Amino acid sequence: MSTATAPAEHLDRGPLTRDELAARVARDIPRGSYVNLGIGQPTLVADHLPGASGVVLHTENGMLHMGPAARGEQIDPELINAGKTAVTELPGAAYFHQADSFAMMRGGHLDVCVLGAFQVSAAGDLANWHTGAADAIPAVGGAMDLAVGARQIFVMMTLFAKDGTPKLVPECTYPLTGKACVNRVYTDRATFLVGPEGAVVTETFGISFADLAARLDVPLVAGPAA
Amino acid sequence: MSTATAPAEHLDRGPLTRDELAARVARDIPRGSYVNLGIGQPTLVADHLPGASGVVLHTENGMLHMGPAARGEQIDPELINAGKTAVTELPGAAYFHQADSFAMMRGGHLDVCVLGAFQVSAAGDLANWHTGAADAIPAVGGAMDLAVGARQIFVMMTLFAKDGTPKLVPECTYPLTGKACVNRVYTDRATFLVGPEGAVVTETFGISFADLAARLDVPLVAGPAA
Amino acid sequence: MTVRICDDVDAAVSGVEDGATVLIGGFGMAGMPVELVEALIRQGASGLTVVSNNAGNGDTGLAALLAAGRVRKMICSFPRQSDSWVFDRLYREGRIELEVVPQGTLAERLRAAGAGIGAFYATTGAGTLLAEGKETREIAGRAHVLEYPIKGDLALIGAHRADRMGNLVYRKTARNFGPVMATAATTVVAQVRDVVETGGLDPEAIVTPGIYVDRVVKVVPTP
Amino acid sequence: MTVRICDDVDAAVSGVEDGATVLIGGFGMAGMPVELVEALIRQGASGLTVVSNNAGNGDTGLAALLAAGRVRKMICSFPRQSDSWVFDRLYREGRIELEVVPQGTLAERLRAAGAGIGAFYATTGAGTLLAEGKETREIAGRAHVLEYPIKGDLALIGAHRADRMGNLVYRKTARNFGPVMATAATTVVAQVRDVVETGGLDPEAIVTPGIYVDRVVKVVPTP
Repeated sequence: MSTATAPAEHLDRGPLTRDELAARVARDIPRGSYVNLGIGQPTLVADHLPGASGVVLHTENGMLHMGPAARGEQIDPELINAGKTAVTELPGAAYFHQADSFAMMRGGHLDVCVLGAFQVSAAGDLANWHTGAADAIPAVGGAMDLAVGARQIFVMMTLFAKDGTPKLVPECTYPLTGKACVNRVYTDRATFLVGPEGAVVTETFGISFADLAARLDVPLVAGPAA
Repeated sequence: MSTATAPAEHLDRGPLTRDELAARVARDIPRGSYVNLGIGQPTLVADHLPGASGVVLHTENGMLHMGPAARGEQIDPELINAGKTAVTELPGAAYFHQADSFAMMRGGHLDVCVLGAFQVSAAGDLANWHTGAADAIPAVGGAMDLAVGARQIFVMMTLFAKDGTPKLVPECTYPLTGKACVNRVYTDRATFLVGPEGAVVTETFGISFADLAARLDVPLVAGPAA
Repeated sequence: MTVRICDDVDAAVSGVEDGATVLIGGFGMAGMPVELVEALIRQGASGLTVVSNNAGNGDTGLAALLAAGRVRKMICSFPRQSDSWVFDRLYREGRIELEVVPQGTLAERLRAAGAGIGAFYATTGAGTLLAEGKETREIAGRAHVLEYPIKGDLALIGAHRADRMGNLVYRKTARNFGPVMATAATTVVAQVRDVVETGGLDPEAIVTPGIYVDRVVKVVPTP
Repeated sequence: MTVRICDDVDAAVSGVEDGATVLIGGFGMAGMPVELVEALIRQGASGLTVVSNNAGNGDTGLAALLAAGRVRKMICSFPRQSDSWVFDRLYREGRIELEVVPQGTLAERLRAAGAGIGAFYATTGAGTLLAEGKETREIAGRAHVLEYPIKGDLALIGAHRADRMGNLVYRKTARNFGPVMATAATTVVAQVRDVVETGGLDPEAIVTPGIYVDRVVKVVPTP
């Protein structure tokens, strides 16, 4: 069981589902934050942010206060998100060009950015743009800008790859997106703080802290839920 | 009299008046140009640009297509030029902020800028922001940005200071605004091209080329009107 | 100098030389000046360097220019997309050069070209593959990479509406790269849905002032 | 984080600490947030560094702040004006420090602070007194000066209208330094003539998105 200085071990359940994980990330986004949700899995977080949260979503292709996905007659090919999906506009939205949009990001004005990852190191290095495969066509988009730009970077991923290898690692083996940029890592099995002091486990799901430590190559500190 | 390779010597008249000088400068501004007129004497040039010239005036405090000075009920304290005088807006005007306004200037998008000067060197160095006097309060405004930013810099000044010393000089003795930035110099006594090849006289007013050369410390080349 | 309102897209892209650097607006298809790119294919210039956020979608627009073999090099942030098969094939066949630039650095390098900035230091990319060979410097305790401007000979952009002075407004997220690219090229061509009389746009809401625009052409959207 | 709509200008400038760097918008009196500056005088912070294009006009606003002896250093492009007698006297008496920055470099250094640019190279000022002691480099055959960001603890700006999310629009040439200063300070306070409901501003015409604005206060202009 958890104590004041130990992580909450949720052993009465299995790993988080994708939706549960998105809800868990959403819970840690402060009310009224300006937030960028990376393409792919992080976009699910939007579904778990209540309207009353006052969270304003930024999309790096040039918009603040993006609304939910567009449906039917709402679809407008000139109103899309960074994943090039049709979205909607909420009251109070603003449009701006790419240099202004990335100035906003790179200048540290976004409170939180939620990104997917191939690997995160215990020190907070992020690898999410390139598998390093010789035949891969490199494509970075806004990933490197987001990695250095937001005040807090949350990573959202499964803790283990399909082949069972951990994605929280001592050192990233894939090409880096950014160095020492990630603050928190949310996975289906556990949540972590990462940074100069290494990885702190704040919560586990369907696995004990001891079992988790045994499956990762990273020294883990047991910490209280943040 | 002028020949194909000599300047036009207008000996049947005296020096240009301020208004004649402004008209002379205006004549050399290509139709449809985007132009910034520096504060002070260069603002007179606007009165000599016919509406049909299609010239669009930029004011560095954030506007394109500035109109004539505002009078009476037109006066709006939020519609001013760089000299902080109330002006008007012409159809097709656009407003922008300071960083965008100077990006426009520094990026070389203005065709011509007309500036006053304390001194210009034969190589095109400009001194127009600081007399160098020990007790002067330095104030540069947009002068240094204009000096390096426009595609062509025209200087408009009297050729001699009140004490008779020439303002077209071998080397500026006043602190510089910009190095090798001036293309043409329009004065009450003569017009010049300046640059890496030195000063070329293109026209004189009430003084012969020979007399002019005798009064300046700068080697002069006699050239045709540009 | 004064903008030219062109009668058709072919007139609007005349004079492009082989080997030119062409900036093409758009993020995916939003803001992509498809008809101008198609006119550029007919115009015939080859050996081009194209700067655009993506490397073409489907078989039209930029993808068609690539398929026609006119592009020597792509500078973009995100070539790989679900429908970028034309670029993917050329790249795998070694028939096109690729420079991948982070999206914010791409936008800022274009802005720098337009704003007369000689170079700038950015944290983006520091310590990654994309900073290899670039000058770096520690500023205020953070690693920065020195980045240089990207200037175009030609920019092709899609805007919403122009007036007869070439002032432009955009629509929603189709604004994207248009405004920065308009500042960064020697010749800037905008395709718009509508040309209104001068004075018909709100001076407070103009995004690209006409000073940046050389040619405007109205393209009626195909429904 | 969420903007706060303040009831009065005193609430809007609360918490300023001695020694703070304060960015003050305006070009002359256009866009100058006079009432916020007067509230800053009442608030009492001293030893301030003030960044503004000019160094005060007449006896109100910034000039009054200077006259109250609260400013240790001015960073501006053009202190000397026909009605800058307060600054002129303090400067001649050696009671205020002055850093003169070319106007475009001032705007660009503020933008750099807001945009996360560590430093940039500009041609402005190269070879002049104002480049003395600064790093220079030749780029593309032209001398450039390395310039660093100017970041504020507080920005006081005057805008035309806000909505309840803090989105701002300006009016005519009163826009000037407001939008760049709004990006460059830790706490940004805007005085506006009117606060409209969220959704009451055109999303295409918003100049300063609310993300940059911390506090808004409505100030009814004195007729």
